[in-house]
Amino acid sequence: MTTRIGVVTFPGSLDDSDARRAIGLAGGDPVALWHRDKDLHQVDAVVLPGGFSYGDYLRCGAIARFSPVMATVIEQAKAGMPVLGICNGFQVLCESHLLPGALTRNDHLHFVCRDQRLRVESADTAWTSDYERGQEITVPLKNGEGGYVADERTLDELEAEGRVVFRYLDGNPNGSRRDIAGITNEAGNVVGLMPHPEHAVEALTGPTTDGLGFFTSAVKKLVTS
Amino acid sequence: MSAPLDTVKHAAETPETGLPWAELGLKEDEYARIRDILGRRPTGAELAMYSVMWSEHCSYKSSKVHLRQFGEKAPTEGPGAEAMLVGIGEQAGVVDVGQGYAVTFKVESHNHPSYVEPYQGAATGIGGIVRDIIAMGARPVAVMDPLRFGAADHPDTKRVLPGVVAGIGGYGNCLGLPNIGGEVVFDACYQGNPLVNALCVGVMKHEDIHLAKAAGTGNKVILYGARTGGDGIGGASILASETFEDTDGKPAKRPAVQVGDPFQEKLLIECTLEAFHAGLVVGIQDLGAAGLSCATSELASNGSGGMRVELDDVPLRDSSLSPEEILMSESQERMCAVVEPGNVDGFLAICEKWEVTATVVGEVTDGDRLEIFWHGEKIVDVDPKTVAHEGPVYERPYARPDWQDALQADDPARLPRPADGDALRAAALALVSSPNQAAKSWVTDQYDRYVLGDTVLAQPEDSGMIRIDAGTGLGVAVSTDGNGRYAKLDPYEGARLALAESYRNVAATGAQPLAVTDCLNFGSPEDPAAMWQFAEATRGLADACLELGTPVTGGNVSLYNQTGEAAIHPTPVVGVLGVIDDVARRTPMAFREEGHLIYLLGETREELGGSAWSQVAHGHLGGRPPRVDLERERLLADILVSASRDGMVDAAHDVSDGGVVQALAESCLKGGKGARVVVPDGLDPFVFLFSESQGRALVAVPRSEELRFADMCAVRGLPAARVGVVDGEALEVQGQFVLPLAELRSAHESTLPELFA
Amino acid sequence: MARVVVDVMLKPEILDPQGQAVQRALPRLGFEGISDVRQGKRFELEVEGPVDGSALARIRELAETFLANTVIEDFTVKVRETDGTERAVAGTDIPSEGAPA
Amino acid sequence: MARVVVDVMLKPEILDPQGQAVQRALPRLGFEGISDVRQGKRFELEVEGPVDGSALARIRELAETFLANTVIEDFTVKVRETDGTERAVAGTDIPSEGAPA
Ligand SMILES: Nc1ncnc2c1ncn2[C@@H]1O[C@H](COP(=O)(O)OP(=O)(O)O)[C@@H](O)[C@H]1O
Ligand SMILES: [Mg+2]
Repeated sequence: MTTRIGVVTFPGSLDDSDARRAIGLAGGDPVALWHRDKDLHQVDAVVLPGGFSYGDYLRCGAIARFSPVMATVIEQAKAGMPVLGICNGFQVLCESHLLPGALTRNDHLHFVCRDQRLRVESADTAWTSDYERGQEITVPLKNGEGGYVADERTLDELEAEGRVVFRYLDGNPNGSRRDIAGITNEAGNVVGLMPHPEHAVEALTGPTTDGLGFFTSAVKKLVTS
Repeated sequence: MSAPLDTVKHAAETPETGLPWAELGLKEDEYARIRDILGRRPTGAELAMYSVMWSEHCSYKSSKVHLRQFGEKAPTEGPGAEAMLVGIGEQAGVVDVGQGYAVTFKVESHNHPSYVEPYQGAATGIGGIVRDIIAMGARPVAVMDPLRFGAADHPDTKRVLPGVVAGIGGYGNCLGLPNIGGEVVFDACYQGNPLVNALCVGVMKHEDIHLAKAAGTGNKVILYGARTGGDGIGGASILASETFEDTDGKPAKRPAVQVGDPFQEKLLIECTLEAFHAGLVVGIQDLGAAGLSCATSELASNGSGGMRVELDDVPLRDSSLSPEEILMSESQERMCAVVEPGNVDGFLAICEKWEVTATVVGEVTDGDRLEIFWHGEKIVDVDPKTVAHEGPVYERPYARPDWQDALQADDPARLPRPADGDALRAAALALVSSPNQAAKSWVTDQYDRYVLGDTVLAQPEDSGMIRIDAGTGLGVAVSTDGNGRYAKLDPYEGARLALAESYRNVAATGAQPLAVTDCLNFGSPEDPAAMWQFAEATRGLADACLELGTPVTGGNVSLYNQTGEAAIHPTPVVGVLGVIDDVARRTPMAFREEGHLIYLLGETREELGGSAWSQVAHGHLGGRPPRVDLERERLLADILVSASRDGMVDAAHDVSDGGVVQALAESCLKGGKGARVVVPDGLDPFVFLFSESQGRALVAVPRSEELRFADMCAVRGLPAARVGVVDGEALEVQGQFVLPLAELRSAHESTLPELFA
Repeated sequence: MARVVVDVMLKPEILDPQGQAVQRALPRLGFEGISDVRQGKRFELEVEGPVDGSALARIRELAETFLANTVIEDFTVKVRETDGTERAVAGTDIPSEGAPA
Repeated sequence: MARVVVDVMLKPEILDPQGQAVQRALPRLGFEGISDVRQGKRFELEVEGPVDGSALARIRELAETFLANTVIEDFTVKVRETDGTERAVAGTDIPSEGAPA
């Protein structure tokens, strides 16, 4: 049986179809989930995709957090289901308090779209087991509010517990504290990051295919577990 | 409003009541014609409708007689002619790209609003063109933004440019449409009149093409999307028909600027396409300039019957709006659909799913009148054709300006030129770092180019390219180009040059050029000189489209880009759409492999009129623009497309403003590879590097393909000179200068950040 | 050091998508009884020296030319009193139903 | 109908790039004497019914759970008096040096 990975569509989600395509390319079975539907339709994992949920007018992710589907996602994430939040999805995870900290306006105040080099700092999560710790990958980054902030104690804790999963290389693109591009929760099943691995899964349309590892990690883990 | 309602009956009874037709931008004879058409004075609501629909912006009254050439001279044979599915006249033209797919694309201007409120003006420009594309039944898949600003170092440019760029990004990114190209041009002539043009590309299956019409008595008219508010009232007529500059100390007519809501528009896209695919829609129309006036009169006049609208049912954001204001409001993110009665519930359910407000506001009637009611009283009773299609048509007087000869006589041959290698090196650096030739990544990095996952080429490339079928690799390429400096020297040739460059850019990426959209940005049509420029450019573009076999499928005219006497350069912006069977065969512009041979295709003559060099080195504009040879352009394009299909070239880059040295620098920097170049025998090094002769491109050919490629060029009669090799860490012009890539890169890439960051 | 506050709000006739997004979310969050929401910007300026008429005039000019785009936005300049109250300063645009200017 | 205002500002320890951008632009515009600028959000809520203790408590909750992200932001709830003055309501977080809570 193939692994079923759900991708939530909120009004204003933009990279949902790309996330489904990436899951398919990784050998998984992508399942579209709708924000108003509490039912996760027996998926084994969930991706919260990029975009501008509900326009992101108040704060990125602030409104999506209160959608019916998120009630179930939060419950399941706490029970150990792998959840990946990409960009807006990361913001939703922080707003939902599944991950600590918050994402703030880029320090240069501009939306930035570029090919971003990252270092994989942890291969011990549900979404990064196909990478090596220390591996360098390049995937697109595109956001206006991607600066990760948390208080010093939280940052120290994240570092000490190996929960910083990705760090920016070649210059910090948004003022993120300690160059943090992505983090995980204590259990390692919930991962959020600003860059977009789902846009680096085909040589023709992405800068690399380095992003595929996220999805193959989840597919393999779920098959073997 | 305390005055009694101005009903049709009341208007008939009070023929002598004066109406503010002049304030609404109508001329005396236009008002007289309205009275003639109606056989009585118009009601306030009717006057509102006629005034917005008969404005320059909506009626094309000054440009119509010239635009006809695009139809009259439309090519009747060739791939472009065969591909036309829907021509000029609809919201956007539609082109067959094979495999059952059709593509629609169109460019529009949002110039004046972007000067007044750069962020919102530009944002709503994107919003408007995207709605045109959805209204055709197509899914929008990409946007582009040809932009022109005043001098790069002028303080007002610092206000306008960052706002415009943030607005285009803010709206387009939030809609989830990749930005795949555009232009950023600086010239003092655009001070006070920046040009913000926006292009959208949409894709659909042939069977999904929808036209805006309201056929079928009893069908319901549904208004959906944002609620109607007081924004942009009168904007259409006042913005487009007269400048809003202070005149003689009278207070400026400050147009109300609209604020865009891209999230609402994203919902509109999804819900419109879902309704189309469910087969629930008879006709559809976006609400743009002139709002409901435009949508109802166009839908009704394109259909067979009449229409009855209950204005009380329009959902309002501001309950104090008068019926005239509701008819004129330009609130964004609204659409109008005509739906059979049996499908209304289904349509409303889809709107509910996407949380889009939708309301039945009227129905299609038999007969041929558009009747609009307010509080039960009839306030509009018109033949919709007279509103939508039978507006005034002007044969504006035009005359070649008396300065044109002197301008053309001022040949750049008199300008001092770099005399040795060091001076050429300095001139090259000055060129690639000048605002117009510098890297535009400070702008384009603010745009999402990855969203939707089908972007094969985006900036900086000769054209943007989108995959439309992941299975077969079918794709389209689009480029937009225009050169106001060339057009100023010769508007006829300038328009042909814009087409030639855009066509060449599409072919350079390996796509077969098929069709054209254009945005004609000019000064005041009431000035015979500006009108002459317009007439010449339109004639030039129509002639060139016929010669190249690429029909104009639609576009936009923006006049009155003028402050006082000072008009912008005549600026026809041309967008060319091409098709490529398999995007895996695309040709990017980067030099990627050491050892590949660099060929210059085409002929280099001494042509420096209107050139980037003359602007950068001397602030000069004079002489004649480069010669256009469209037969040669077609041959070059054929070779570039064949070379891509047969895998003979690894890189291609068109040579245009800035000449060969600019093209070399861009291909080197994109690939991070140097080049060693030799000046061909018999050519002056300066002319070789800086001339802007047309019909040329640089290609990088793998050694294994050299024979085959050179043979192909020779057999088909295209001059092809081997001018160098991809190699090393510098751009070296042998015997002249060496420019290390690092130095070249910092010159090319630091200019815009230094000006605007 | 004194604090002057400049509030910038979209003019009442201009669409406020941000405020609307908040308002639309309220029922979902179980909040009733709020009939309208408008969202704007708040600038807190620390002024060196006395906040006298000339300082306020300069801040008003700053608000008018830079902090707000008066084509679409209204602004109010306020002085923050020591008790935390903020009092609009005469002569600044007051959005909609505000205090006498 | 009464108006309640919720001001949301980044906590003092969080970098405020927007405020900084404004501050950096001031000298260029010829403005001196402003030592700090912070930019935040202002929400104007039209409340149906009386603005009593329970209404304010609900708005406070709304601010805390929704309008502000208290990981990075502070908020103040204010009632707008008929004279246009805005008075902070006891019990709401007061950014930095504000009135007694
Ligand atoms: N405003 C813009 N938006 C998006 N892309 C742009 C914009 N301006 C320039 N570009 C892109 O930057 C690249 C270089 O621009 P330009 O030199 O004008 O190209 P060309 O001369 O081939 O038309 C092109 O890929 C162009 O599409
Ligand atoms: Mg070019």
